Amino acid sequence: MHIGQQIAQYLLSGLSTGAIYALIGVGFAIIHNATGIINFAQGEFVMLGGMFTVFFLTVLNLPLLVSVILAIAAATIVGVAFERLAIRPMKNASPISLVIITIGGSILIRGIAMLVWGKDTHAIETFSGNEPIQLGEATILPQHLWIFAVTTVVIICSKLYFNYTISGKAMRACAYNSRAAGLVGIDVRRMVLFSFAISSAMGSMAGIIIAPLTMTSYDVGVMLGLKGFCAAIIGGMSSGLGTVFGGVILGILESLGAGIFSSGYKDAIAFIILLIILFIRPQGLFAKGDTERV
Amino acid sequence: MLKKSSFILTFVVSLAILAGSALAAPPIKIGGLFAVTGPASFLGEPERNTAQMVVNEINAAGGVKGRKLELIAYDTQGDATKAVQAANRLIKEDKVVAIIGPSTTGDTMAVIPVVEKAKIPMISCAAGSKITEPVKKWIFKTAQNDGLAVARIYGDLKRKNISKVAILTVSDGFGSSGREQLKAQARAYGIQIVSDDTYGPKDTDMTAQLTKIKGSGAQAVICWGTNPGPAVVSRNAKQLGLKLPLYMSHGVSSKKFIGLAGDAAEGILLPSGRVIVADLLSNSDRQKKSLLAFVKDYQKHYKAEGDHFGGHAWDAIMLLKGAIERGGDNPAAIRDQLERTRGFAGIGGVFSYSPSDHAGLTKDAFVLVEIRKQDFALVK
Amino acid sequence: MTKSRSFLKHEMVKFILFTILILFLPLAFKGGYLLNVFVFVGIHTLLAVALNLLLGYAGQISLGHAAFFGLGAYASGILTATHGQNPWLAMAVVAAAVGTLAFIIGFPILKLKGHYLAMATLGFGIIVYIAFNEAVELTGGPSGFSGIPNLSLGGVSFDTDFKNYYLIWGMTLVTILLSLNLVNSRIGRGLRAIHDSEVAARVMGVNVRFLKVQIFALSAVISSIAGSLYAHTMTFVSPTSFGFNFSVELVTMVIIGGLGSIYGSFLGAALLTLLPEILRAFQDYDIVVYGLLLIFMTMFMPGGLVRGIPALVGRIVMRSGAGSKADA
Amino acid sequence: MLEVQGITQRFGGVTALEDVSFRVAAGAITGIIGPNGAGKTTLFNIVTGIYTPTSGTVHLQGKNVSRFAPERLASLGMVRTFQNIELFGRMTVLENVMVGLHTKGKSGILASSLRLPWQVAEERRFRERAYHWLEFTGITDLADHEAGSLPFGKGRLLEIARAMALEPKVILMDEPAAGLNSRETLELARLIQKIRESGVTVALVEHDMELVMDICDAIVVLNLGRKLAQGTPREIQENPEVISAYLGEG
Repeated sequence: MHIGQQIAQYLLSGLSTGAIYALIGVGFAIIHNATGIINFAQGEFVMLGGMFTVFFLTVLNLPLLVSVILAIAAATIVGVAFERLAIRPMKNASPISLVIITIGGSILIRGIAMLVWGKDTHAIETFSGNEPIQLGEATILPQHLWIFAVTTVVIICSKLYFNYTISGKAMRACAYNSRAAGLVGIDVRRMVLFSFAISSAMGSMAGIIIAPLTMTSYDVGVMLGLKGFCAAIIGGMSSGLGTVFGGVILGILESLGAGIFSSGYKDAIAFIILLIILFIRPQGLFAKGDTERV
Repeated sequence: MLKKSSFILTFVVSLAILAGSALAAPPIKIGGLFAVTGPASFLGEPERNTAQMVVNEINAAGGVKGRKLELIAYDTQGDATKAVQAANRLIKEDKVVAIIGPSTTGDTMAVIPVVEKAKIPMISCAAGSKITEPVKKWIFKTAQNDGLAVARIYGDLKRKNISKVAILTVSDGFGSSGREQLKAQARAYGIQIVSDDTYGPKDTDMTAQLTKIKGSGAQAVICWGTNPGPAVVSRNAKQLGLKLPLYMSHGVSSKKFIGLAGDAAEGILLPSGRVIVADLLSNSDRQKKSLLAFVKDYQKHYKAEGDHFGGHAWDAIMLLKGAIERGGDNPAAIRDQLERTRGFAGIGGVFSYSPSDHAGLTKDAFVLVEIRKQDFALVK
Repeated sequence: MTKSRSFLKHEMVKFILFTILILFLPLAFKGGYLLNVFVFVGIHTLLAVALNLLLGYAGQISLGHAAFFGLGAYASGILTATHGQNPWLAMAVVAAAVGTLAFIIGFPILKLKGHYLAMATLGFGIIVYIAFNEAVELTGGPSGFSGIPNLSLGGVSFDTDFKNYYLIWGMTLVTILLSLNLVNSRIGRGLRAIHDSEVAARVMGVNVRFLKVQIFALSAVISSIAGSLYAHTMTFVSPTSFGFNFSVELVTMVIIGGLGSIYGSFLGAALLTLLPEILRAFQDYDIVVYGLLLIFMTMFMPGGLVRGIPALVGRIVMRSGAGSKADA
Repeated sequence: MLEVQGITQRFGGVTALEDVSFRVAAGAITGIIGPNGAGKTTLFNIVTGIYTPTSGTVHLQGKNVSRFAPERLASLGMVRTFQNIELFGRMTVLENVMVGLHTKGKSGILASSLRLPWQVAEERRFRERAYHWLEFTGITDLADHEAGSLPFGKGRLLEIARAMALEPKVILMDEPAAGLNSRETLELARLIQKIRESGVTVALVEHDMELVMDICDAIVVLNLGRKLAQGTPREIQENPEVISAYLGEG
């Protein structure tokens, strides 16, 4: 196996992990853009998606499609409940308090999942078999195609939503200036709730489509959440292509780092790149500069 | 408080009468330190469950020399600071006569100074060989040294005339100890490590490492980790069409691994304690009786498969029971008697401690198994 | 003018009372395990005060402070156990080195604001954590580094909880006193000004960037010293003690105790250190209780314990005192 | 004293200021007026170093200070107040003024935490100076109040006291009368005159025409990012272009 073949595989592997990070990152960006909150519990929705699917599939013996739909619904309900119970009452809280609240929320959700479902790792059958697909010099699995497809669809939908629907535009207005948005008659609280619903649904979707590859357990959310956060930051907190590029860059860096440099330090390499990006372009690679307002 | 203790008292009294003893002596307190939550919970939970189960059984059968055992177990969360605090509490507040656990090598190394100073015997359930090398007066362990598992794998490789291997270890305590042993013993078996890679405990894709291995000229791959990493590795290996023999560690020697890896598990070789192949052992095997009893009980109590991690706690409690029966319930006597344990056939192997060996096991503690048709099979 | 003077006097009285409390606290423990727990409360208070200077006063979040703590602990451990250096000398050299490192990385990091700052410090923490795990030859890797000697002074070895309690609390009390002085000085006012309005602070001639970096470095130095003390007390260190979770725990201590209150840091550190002991009663439920506590404390005691407890007491007194006026 | 030359500022495609030049004479009160959106606050932000202009220069006492950071300008004697008062809300009134004295001291982390004798002396001097400025603005009785709890009018006075504590050569005030009632505005006018009498040059952006015409020695009029006129209050009042700009705004 010569080096060219290897690099092709690294790139493809990076692309597929990157797509996962992107999907999670978009969830971060949506909540951040609508509310200014960094939701550290975002990773937990990824976990909930996978774990609910396992639960519906194996405990209730429902068919896959039904389980997936129910799992997304259940995770969304958790997301909405979290917003209503913990975020909404904190209307005038400082950003630091909100960070702590969402960290507390993530610990709580993870803890409950651990008590209810135990600490075991669970596997889900892949959606369309395990036969590797040869792509030039490299291989991927059918499940990866699902990941690419879902990520693409989600990004397109979010683009359409934010640019062409009333409520999408309203949410962007909230992001730009929530007081002004309130003054022109937008129900800001509803928009915030809505953003939590969308991003928890997205997170759970990510959790479901990756579960057949990566398996799932009560604590998968932590690392995936962090990586998604990185993707969103690199992408300049955009809910569209920026974060997708962010995720893919991160995924490829990790994969090349592990393959060519040192697998032990691959996460460190990814984070060093992240720091360098932040130092050089604090507003993210794909965002336009912004003058600070007084 | 009062209510609880009076309840225990009544309970103990009634049991004591049932058992035919005249006196209701206070229970013998044994401390437990297990990583029940946190990243090492795959060790801590079965250990705690097993320890509690065994203690209950011993008590139901009349206790040790007519006295009940009381297990006081604390969660270390796999964190050294919390382990030290919990150890202090066991020693100073609960006044236990002996401690079993902690679950991880890190936690064990952290509490050793505390336990040694307090002169309390401790039987660790962690595998790291530095726990008992050099021998520390009050410290014993039941988990098989990782080196023994490595020796099993290398022995098999040598038999098959394989000399170039790639190793892929998880970057936590379990993996780094395995990696250390894999590197240390390679020369003795004439084995060359052509690729040395690691992955993170929560990593979800190892194709990059495996691609590198594919290009490294290795003739076999040894992966050292605990669920779910090795299952991901097996699946990724299948995806990449990696046709090399794949060895795993004893960290995945339970049916759970097969469930996670699915088809990709087929043909994987691993060293394991005898517990997963208990029913396949010949009747002359000295451990068979203990193994079958443990597997059956665990299944009954926790509706789950008993694994060899739980077995470490089973062995620890049984070793303690033997020591107390022979020498009484003060810490010094327990320690002395533990050191005199010979030929105790437990779950992890046949234990024989001595003043120069507080690990007590030989290479025979491991057997090599292969996964065939979604089940374990003994490799002769 | 009189009031400001009496304010300082008031601070001094508070500090002396606190010192007396700490000095005599061990009598209440009767040599039990709580003494050991309070050794850790001391170390955590040191860390919380350090982080509070940055987070509570200057208003700059760090989700990577466990890294400085860990660097202090590991470097002290390696210098003394592997290279046989004098522990006190090692502690000072390490603190200086960690401070210098923080000073250097502080310039680019503290240019960032809000979530970006949180992300950058978090990233730094994770990089250092990975290094602890991977540099096996140096750090012993994931299963830890043992054989670190106890500190000793004039032939007295600090090898018991009792001695360590006074050693660590001695250092902590000195740090508290110095920090109290600092926050009520020109520098402290500058820091608090940055927190309230960075633009106004700059217009008033406060060199915001340099001051932030300075306080970041100071905070790192104190954390590093706490790390050295931890290493010599435990005689063992392993990476799990210095991960992301611990960084979050430190931030939680500062916030739950009370942002911008030195004594609040003690309350926060004491609560979070004692919490596992209290939560043992809940067994496996402790993680859920911990999560709930974090949420509720932030929701219902936004000012932290140091302001929340008096407010709570006040409310109860008012309720019971004059029921009709309770709504006021 | 202060000389602004050819300042142009663009945000993306929007031109906020175009080639604006004027002078602020030493010892005078100069008013900058103009309809909403004329670019007055942007101009202040550029002069005080908060924004970096696209082009143009600022000279302070003949020294080119373009692109200097605010803290550096502060040490050169330029200070400002804000339209929406930017107080340090969680600090006391006295402490707020003591921040204004920041550049007058040199105690660092070490001296402060150890309370070295000269640091203690410096603190005492700071406190005395701070009380002086509280007396100057007439809010001594509020010294120990938390700044965030002050009524708006008092907050404005505190902001001025804090700025004066720097002993600046020039003070820029961004709509000092905004949000004040007529009695407070009158007091403010007197205070501004008192500041000028103490030898400090004043430049202010203001909407309150009465106040501007009353106290200013010179006026600069901005409209749509350009300088429309410059002159004495009387000249400005009679300038047809100015009148039409204001009437046009309606």
